[in-house]
Amino acid sequence: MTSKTVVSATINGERVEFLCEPHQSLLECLRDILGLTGTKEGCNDGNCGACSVLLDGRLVNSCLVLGVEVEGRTVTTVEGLADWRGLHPIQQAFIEEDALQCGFCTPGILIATKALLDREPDPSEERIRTWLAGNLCRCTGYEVIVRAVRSAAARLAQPGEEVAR
Amino acid sequence: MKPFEYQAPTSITEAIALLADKGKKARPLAGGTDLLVQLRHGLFAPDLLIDIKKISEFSRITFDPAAGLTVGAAVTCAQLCEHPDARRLYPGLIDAASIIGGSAIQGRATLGGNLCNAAPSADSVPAMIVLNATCAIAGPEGSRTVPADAFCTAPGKTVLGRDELLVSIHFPPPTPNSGACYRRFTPRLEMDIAVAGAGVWVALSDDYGITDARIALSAVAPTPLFVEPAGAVLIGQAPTEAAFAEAAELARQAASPIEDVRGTEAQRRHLVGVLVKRALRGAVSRAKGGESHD
Amino acid sequence: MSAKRHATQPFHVVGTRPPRYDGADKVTGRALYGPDISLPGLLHGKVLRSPHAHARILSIDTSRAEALPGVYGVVTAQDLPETEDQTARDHVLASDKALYVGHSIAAVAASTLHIAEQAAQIIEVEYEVLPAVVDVMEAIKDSAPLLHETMKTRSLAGESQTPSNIASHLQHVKGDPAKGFAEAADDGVIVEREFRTAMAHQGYIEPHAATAEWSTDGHLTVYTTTQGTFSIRGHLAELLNLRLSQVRVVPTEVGGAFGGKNDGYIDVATALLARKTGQPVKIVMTRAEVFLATGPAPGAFIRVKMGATHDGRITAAQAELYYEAGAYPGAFVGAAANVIFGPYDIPHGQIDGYDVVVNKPKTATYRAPCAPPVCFAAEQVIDELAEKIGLDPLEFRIRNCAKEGTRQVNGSAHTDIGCYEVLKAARGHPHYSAPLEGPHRGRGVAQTYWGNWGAQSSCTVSVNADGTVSLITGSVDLSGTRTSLAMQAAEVLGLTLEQVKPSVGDTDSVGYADTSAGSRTTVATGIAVARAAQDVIAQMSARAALLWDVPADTVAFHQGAFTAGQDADKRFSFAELAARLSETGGPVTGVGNVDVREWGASFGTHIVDVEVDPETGQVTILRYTAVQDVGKAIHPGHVEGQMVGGVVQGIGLALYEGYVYDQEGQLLNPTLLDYKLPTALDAPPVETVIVEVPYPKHPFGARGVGETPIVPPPAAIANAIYRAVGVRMDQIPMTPARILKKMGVI
Amino acid sequence: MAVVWIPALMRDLTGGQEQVSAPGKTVGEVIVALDEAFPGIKGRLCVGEQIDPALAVFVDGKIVRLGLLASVGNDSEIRFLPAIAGG
Repeated sequence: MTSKTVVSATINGERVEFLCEPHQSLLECLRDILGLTGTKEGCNDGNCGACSVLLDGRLVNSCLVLGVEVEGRTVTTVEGLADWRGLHPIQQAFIEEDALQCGFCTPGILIATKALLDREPDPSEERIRTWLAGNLCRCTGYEVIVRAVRSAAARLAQPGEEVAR
Repeated sequence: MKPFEYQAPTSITEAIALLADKGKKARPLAGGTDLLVQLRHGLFAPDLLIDIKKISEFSRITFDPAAGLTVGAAVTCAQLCEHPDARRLYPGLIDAASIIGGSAIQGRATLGGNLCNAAPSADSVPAMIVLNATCAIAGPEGSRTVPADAFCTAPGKTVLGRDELLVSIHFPPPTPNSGACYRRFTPRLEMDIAVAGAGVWVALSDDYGITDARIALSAVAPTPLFVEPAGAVLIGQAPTEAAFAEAAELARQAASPIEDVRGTEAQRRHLVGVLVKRALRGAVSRAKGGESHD
Repeated sequence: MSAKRHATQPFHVVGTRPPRYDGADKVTGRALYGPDISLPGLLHGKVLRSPHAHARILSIDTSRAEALPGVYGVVTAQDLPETEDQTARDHVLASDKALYVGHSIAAVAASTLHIAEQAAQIIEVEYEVLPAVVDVMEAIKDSAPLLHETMKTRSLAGESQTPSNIASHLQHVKGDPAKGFAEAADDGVIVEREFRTAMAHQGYIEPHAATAEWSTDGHLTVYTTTQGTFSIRGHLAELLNLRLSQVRVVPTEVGGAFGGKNDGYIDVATALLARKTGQPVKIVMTRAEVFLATGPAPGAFIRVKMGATHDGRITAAQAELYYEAGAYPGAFVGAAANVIFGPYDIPHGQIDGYDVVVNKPKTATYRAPCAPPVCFAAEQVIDELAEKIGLDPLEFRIRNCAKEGTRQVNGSAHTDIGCYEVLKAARGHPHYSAPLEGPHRGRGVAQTYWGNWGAQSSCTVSVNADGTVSLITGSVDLSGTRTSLAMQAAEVLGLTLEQVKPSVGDTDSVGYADTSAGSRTTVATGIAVARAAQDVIAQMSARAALLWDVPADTVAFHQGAFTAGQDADKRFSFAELAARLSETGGPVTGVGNVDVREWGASFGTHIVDVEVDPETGQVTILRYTAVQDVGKAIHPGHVEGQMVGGVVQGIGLALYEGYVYDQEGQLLNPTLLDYKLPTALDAPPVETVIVEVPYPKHPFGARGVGETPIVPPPAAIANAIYRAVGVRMDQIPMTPARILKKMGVI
Repeated sequence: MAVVWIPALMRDLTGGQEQVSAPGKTVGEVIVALDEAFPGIKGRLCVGEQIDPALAVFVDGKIVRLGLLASVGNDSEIRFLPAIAGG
């Protein structure tokens, strides 16, 4: 067994330090070490998107990132979306449009949606479908998800909402 | 997966030294989108992973109208696809770089990794080949360059020595009236792996005759395949469907596809013809000043 | 309550679209799924699986694994008590033979998953590799290697003389098929074709996961992601030789199931490891394990022959169905036989169905089990008949559609069905008359139905002092049934949905419920909910009578209020009376227990427009419309969700998905890269049309809706492809390579 | 008397008859009566003294759980179909 490494990073706005082995993925570290089980494992090889997180604001599959790689970096998971103001507008939109059934892919899709809307406030349906192609959903058939992303974009366009969301 | 150590050097010499340490089996880590999966499947069992992302030469994109575009081996597809000069002047490269995995993979996968993984189906390699890219390699005895079409030697094998690193990939500045395009076929529209792919670069005279052309293929040979004669036959011809068909036929003949779960031999050979023609149409329209990256 | 009356009278909750109860927890990451369970001192388990499709297990040496630091225990079939059901025992841990690649051989518990993985790799198993058979039509040959040396073919004709891979043969005959075909032969057309479909996976994104813990007095608790806590409890009790009361199964949120989480795959091994190590153990499957070692839907070989007269009457229909059960018998061939000609009035018919074992994982239910293959086959033959006769495909189906009392080939009679209504709605839909221009484009239709399972459910409704109620059932919520059940309770009790708090209990805390499957939960458990709510009203009416000092039967309950005669001051709102319970005899708890034995049916008609790229064989879906009789939509949003989700899964079966095995029985595509689920970019928008022909045996007229929509897409798309490029596809998935081959391009 | 639909693979015992009538107040009595008229029927439908678990018994369109003990009306219709649940 290799020796463990201390990793310090900013996760959902908080500075945290954790101890992990070099071969442990960021996904394992989030779920098993930090107890952030909102991020899901669906395939562990980058083909389902359930483990999507933001790494320095960039969408990545946390199963394809090593825990040790996030030293000094910032990570955002589904647990980091809601804040003192309550649910994030993207979360509100997904509930209102009923854009989920089993909900297992939902955390990854919410994070992927944030990554998209942070860069492109008003994406077309084609763009949304292309962007979310890496996030498999088996229940909904995607249509309500696309609708929810558009509705989230509209909410975020409201004055005040775009701030720090 | 066998446990391993992790190092993130900040200089090339440091990285080479770690790589050269005969005591340890080491592998460089860039985006990790192929490597980590291969480690989990036990394809390799290194003692050490060398993260090259903290080395500046590996992580930057530079463009100079006179010198061209240099893409560090650890630059992600997302970074490259967002680079304004790359989008404007190298749309053929963006065609390929923008379809390597979905949006989350794009945030990690690198051009260098796509090249060093040396998969026959690597989308970006035919684009590099037709754009006359050269690969800058660093090793204990200093550095050397290798043309992209000579980099991959077999499935998963490259010209890199065990203590050498791919530092960056260089693309010459685009010449006037030239254009490139990459087209692939996948059963799904995204998140899929090429059944076959074709990269094309053409240069046109002022009266739109083809003065030069290069064609390369993916997923139809043990390595990404440069088909020199398919490009050569176009030189001096007008960019007509008849000329495209001639080039496509030569490309079909050059292909030596395998049959596997992703495609049949006949399907792949057939697709080579279809995709070369489609890529030619795209490249010619770009050479005529058509759209940059679609 | 007559559904007809209800369906027309206004409801105050049923038919609305409230937000789902589980929404907030699911969008914040708080919802706990199988893999999210953790307990103090938790060990991680890993299963060693057979690398061979068919092999005798000569010896298993676990000593090296047990010696590895961090390993707490290893189990094999040796650790299981003898049980009557040897099949179930061998399925969870193989004893003498491994019957498919991925068959469980042993399991390890260790302090970390990585150690458990290393330990599993150093368990030494000696195999005698045997010839494997993976193709259903190879397996039925006398020369085929036998999976179960003593298994004979069972049927109502008696048992076969010699052992065979055909586990059972069923046959339905109605009328005189020969006569029917003769009629078509002299004045009509006969079409006979053969079809093949691939084994396919439910594709839920959450892998199977189970966590087991034993109390010192021998009680077992298992937290697991399952559709049926009570069936898993029975499975554990039988294989571990425990009393049912010794086993508590706690359902987690379920990250997709679609029929694939009715059976237990790792629960028993997890419990064995936990008992052996004396610590809680969790096993989570990898994606490869999910593909290799759970219960995909069977592939099939199907031969269909149908005849019709020139005036458009189907005179006879005949089918042979060969389903690959996988390693052990049990494909739902009976369901396939019910569905194949179910939507039609067939005067003369014969169906022969065969359940065939092959060296692949034991198949299980997948959303309308075994129905998509037969629909793919029969609906293409029907389409071809219509074309040869020169009738519009929907018109032909309408002329022959099943009606009230139509006797199916299996002898049973349709009652209270909406077959004609959905066909009529489809024919009248703008999509069907919309022009479809452009080359290589075509429109296809398909018709099907699925019978809702009924079975057993129970529900308890407890009244709180503030007038809210708690509703608890043992029916696992897969896609929103907490909400649809609470809506039914609120409707009966005259409450708002906010006043009803639904939850799903574990097997110690609620009455028995059959597994959440067969589109039964909203309907069958819904009936239990309505009964429990009626029980609450009866008990509270008695309390009102007590307080008013009037006979109980003079108390009426209407629109949320209890009254007695015209006396204005004899009136309690539900909340007012709830506040008086403690002074009138204490708690009121309503109970509903049902065993629903009559099955409603939900018919569906799908219309699809496709474009085929003649150079690549790629199919693009231009427009998709799904019409379905849902009886009464309790929550129309959830109904549409089931319809769209089902259609997209059906599109996956049609175009992308299928297991690919080599001759040795190795699965070539056990990843989500090569087993291709449709992505957001591949899935088209789907228009849904809800038809409501009330089902009289449900208090609000509801029918189960989840399964029907997955059935027609392969057939509808195949019919559309034919009209687009003139080739009849006889295999699913209809991959680009297969389409190009049919077109003669490659 | 109850009307019994004879499964196709058992019509060899009933001389090809698709429906036959038999007396009885329970499914069990009806089967015994059938077995007297058409020897062998009980053996095909039952395993020991139980209905074959692979079969579902329908009386007047309703699945009966009591098996042989399930009561049968004067003009009931009895059918034997493969047992099926759902996905």
